[in-house]
Amino acid sequence: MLLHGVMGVVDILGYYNYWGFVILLAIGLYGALACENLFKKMVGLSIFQTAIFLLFISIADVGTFETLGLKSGTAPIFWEEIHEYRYVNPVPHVLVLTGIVVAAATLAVGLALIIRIYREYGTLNEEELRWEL
Amino acid sequence: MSVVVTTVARFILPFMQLFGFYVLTGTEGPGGGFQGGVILASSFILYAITFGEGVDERWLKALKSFGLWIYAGVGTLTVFYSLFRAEFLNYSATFLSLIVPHPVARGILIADVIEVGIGMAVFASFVSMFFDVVARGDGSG
Amino acid sequence: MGALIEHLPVLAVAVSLLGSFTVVLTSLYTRKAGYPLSLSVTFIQLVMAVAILMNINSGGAISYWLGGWRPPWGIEYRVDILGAYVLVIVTLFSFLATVYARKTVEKEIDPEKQPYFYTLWLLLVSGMAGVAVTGDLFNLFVFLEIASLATYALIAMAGKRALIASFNYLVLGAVGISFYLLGTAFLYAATGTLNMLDARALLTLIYDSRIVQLSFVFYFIGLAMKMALFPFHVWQPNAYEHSPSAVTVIISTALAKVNAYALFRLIFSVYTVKFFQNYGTIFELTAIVASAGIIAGSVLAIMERSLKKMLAYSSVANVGYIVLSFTLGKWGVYAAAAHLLNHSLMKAALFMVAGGFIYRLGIRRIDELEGLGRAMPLSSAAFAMAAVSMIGIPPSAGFVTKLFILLASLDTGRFVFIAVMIASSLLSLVYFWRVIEILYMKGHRERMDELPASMLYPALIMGVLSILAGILWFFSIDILDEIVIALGVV
Amino acid sequence: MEPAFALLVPFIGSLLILITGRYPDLRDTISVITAVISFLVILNISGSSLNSESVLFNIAPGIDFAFKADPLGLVFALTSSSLWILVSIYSIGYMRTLKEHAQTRFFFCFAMSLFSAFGIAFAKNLITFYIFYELLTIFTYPLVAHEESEEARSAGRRYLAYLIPSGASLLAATLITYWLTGTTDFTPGGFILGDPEIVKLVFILFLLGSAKSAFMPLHSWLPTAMVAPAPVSALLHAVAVVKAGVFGVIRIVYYVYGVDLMKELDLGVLLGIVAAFTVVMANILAIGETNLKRRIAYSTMNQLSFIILAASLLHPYGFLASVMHIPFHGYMKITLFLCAGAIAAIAGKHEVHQLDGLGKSLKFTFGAFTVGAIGMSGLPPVAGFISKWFVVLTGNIWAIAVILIASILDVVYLFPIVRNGFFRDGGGSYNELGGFLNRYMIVPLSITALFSIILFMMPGLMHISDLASMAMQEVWGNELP
Repeated sequence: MLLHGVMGVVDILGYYNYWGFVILLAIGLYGALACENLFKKMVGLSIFQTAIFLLFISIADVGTFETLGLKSGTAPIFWEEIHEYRYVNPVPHVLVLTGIVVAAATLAVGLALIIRIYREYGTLNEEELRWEL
Repeated sequence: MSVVVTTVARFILPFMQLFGFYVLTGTEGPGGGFQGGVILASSFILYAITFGEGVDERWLKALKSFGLWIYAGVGTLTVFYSLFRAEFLNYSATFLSLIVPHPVARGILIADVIEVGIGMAVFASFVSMFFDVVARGDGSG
Repeated sequence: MGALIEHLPVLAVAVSLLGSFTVVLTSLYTRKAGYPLSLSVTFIQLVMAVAILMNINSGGAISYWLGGWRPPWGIEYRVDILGAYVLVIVTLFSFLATVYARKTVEKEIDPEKQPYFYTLWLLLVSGMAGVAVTGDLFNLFVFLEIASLATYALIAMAGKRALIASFNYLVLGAVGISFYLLGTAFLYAATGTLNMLDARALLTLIYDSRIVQLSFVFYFIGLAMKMALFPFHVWQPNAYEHSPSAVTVIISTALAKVNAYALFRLIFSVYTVKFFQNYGTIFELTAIVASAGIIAGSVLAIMERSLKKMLAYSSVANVGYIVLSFTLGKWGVYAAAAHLLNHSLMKAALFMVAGGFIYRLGIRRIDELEGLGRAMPLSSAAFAMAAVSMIGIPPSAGFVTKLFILLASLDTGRFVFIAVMIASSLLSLVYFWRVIEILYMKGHRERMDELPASMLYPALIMGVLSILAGILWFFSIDILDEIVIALGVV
Repeated sequence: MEPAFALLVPFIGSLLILITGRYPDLRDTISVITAVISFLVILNISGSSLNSESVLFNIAPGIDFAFKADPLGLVFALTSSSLWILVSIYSIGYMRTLKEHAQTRFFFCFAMSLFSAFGIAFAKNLITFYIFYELLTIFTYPLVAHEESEEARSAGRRYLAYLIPSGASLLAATLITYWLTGTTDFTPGGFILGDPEIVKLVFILFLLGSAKSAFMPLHSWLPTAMVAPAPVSALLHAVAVVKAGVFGVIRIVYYVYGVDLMKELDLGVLLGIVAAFTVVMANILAIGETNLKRRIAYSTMNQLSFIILAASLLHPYGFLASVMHIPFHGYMKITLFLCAGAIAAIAGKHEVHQLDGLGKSLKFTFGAFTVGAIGMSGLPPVAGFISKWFVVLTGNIWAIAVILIASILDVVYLFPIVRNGFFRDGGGSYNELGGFLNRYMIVPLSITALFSIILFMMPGLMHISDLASMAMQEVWGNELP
């Protein structure tokens, strides 16, 4: 029973990168939607997107959790262990690369807007700006 | 700028650019157009900060669009050059078949050309972004 | 391979991409090249799209391996009848919006920035065209993002309040697209593929998997944010209100439809109807959300005083129609596919005329429109025709949708949606008739110049078509039949 | 000739009116010519190509967009088209005398309303019927709100607020019918079948969908719509709109439900009670009304419900009465409205108490009014007597009682106008045939009054009685008593 509990904790801890993903996702979503400062919104958005990239990287690691789950795949992409092929799927990495570029572009557009909004209104507070609409 | 900065910059700039150009053609090595472009842009920005020289906006514009033109243009060219036998972005099927006979090698060569194009666009974008945000204090961004 | 027609899907995207870079190049020498270039590029795209549609009518789908890489590893562009149909919608309305754009851009955009306007414009068009042709889930994300980023910048070009509207749109749009990405991640984790066709085949085995179900929920939330389905619509009215007139036209017609199409594609080509039969709760929820959106959008439209915002709320309701139709079986697909076009027709005319009133008179509020019915008869006629169509008076385009949705809810035995549809059409009567009444039956103005021809005729053609489409649909119902067959919904 | 031609003519005509809007003379000529041609086409159809069909396209499996010139529809179409000629001549005089604005819109919408009315008459199935039913609502709205005053706008709003939801109800009923039976084609003797409860519910929906026939309690749009110009009131209340409503009721009772089903489900009784209530109540309200046009409007409600009442008896003679009363009432009521319009245009009088002594100078107008009043009360020698006599022939004691009460009340509120007009003093004197334009008004109203009498003597005019009895044979087959 105790062993079961310990193994459970280990199992849960073994998914640390997924926990990271969930926490970052929540923080980022909260920041993007609830922060009043526009700049903080952009920061939140970036965290949110990063969380998703983390998820992509995590799922790229195929077949890790059959054993203990604490090891993560590293380059080289293929290698042979005792009786299984372990590898890291390269496709999600490619996707993340593209995703980063897209996220950077979004961030750039967002920051450009923030600069112009600040020049126009002299504030970045959402509540104050809402009255302008 | 202080002497330290100018000296260091003078020392480091060639290396940055060399590294940038190396990274730029990343088909068979580390890097790629985006990374190379960013490194080159940062070297240019360093130069601009240190020596306080600006750049003609028109050049950046031309570089930006021309770089992207290379990217999409070559892709389209593959289609037309092969008389609609090869797909968009199918580099191995491009021209130069007389110079580089092996299709895979040809693909790699063209991919490098594309990387250069992307690098140009990224370089120009980052530099112009820098000048937009920093150099021009008043205008409308 | 070997024929030009095979390459058209990718060329339709590439041509506007190249065009957009060319506009930047030409801007070094002249500021005037943007408009003719955009016009010719969008026209070429329209021709290509029509050619694709004609070709597909006779045989299957065009599958195009980008760079020669075999799917499911490479990116596949796959244009079936639905994709071709949406591509035609996108290019048609892009073309019309471009025709319309000239005068408004000259007036609303800083001359220095006009080349950039057209650059972004063409980028937006190529993003939308890309969504219509792609057969790859991640590629769809990229194209959606290209289109969205261009849109944010285009909206912001109007300056002032548009900046805030654009920023709000950016935050919600980026969160939405990230949810889409999240859905892709879950789907990828479950199936290990990004190709739609491949995913469809692999999913058949794991419909019960929680990961798959969750991935659909994320997809749905993400796309609902992008297309301003009811609880996520908050960005939309302000974005429509403050953006340049031409941008309002293109995003309300083409872009909104592209987002709806993405969901359409996911539901029917990736997850398929069988998935929803196994997992009916999500369909029920979707239908409830959509119905709530239909009613709420209409009510908000009634409360609105600004013309463009009122039309924006009406769009919220109409997106609800489309999403509701997804859940209603075979006739629902008829309704959804028809409404993709019908709503664009009507909204194009309405927003073009609304933009025209701003252009000519600077009027934004509904109660200032008094007497314009006789002062500008043709523009007002375009507006009135489209408005009547929105209400769903037969034999207009709006009626066709209404009829299909009603048939669908009868067919699936869900009578509550009959009540929803009828309530919504009565509510739309209230808010559209208010405008018509003020235009024609109130106040008096001297006769004044009509809008410039490049603004008037697109609006007028769309207005007439939104009435005629109701009849024309029944002659060209083959397309809808083929879409239903291609999607395998029986 | 196919029935589609009958629709094509007013459609093209209305487009021509729109195009030639800048040249009023040309426009008005086209308007009259269109009316004449439509009438000739429809007369031709009724003579030579009865029951011909034109199928345009398919809407959904089992639903075509199609027209059929059956006897019942032809009666309605003939009534509308023949009266349209007179009304269009009349409206030229009326609109020009009062120098009304937006005349092009007026004539355009007028022609489109008639187009819709023909569509309703010739619709082969419920969907086609519904489409034109809604079109009629839309195209009559600009006519109702024509004056563009606050009162007119509010009348227009009320008009739509009653008729569009009613149209939605009709659509719902139509689609449920389609769902139940897989078809919506009108069939003599009915085609609907299914669970009695649902069928009853659908009948209620259909009834709500017939708000155009202005039965109580869905009547209040009709009196307020009286702010419209007199030709519009004439068109609305004698020809197109309300007749479309009662025509729809007859269609639904005899061509969707059928006599047997109506009897089985006791729906005839329901319909009869609603109609009888309206017949009496409308007349009582009319007595209290002081505005001439509104008083006539209440009389319209009464007569329409008389048609419904006759139809609800589910008796061949009742059917005949209701069908024949469509043209008869059309001619009589249009006479009254045209008279009211002429009085307004020539003398500028709108209220009942202002009419004292006007009959002395407006001889033709008041003469025609007298004919109309006699017809309304169901007295010979005007056509209204025939339809009332048919109802008496059915032998239904309740219906006869209602009609008697209604006729007495008709006399009470219409004849004082005649008496005061001819025999009291005051009112001033006007030159009835003075202006050129006045004759445009006086001639049509005299003709309609004349025809109201002629129809009494020759009900076979324009094939009306033949068509009505053909429709009766269609519905009852060989079981005629």
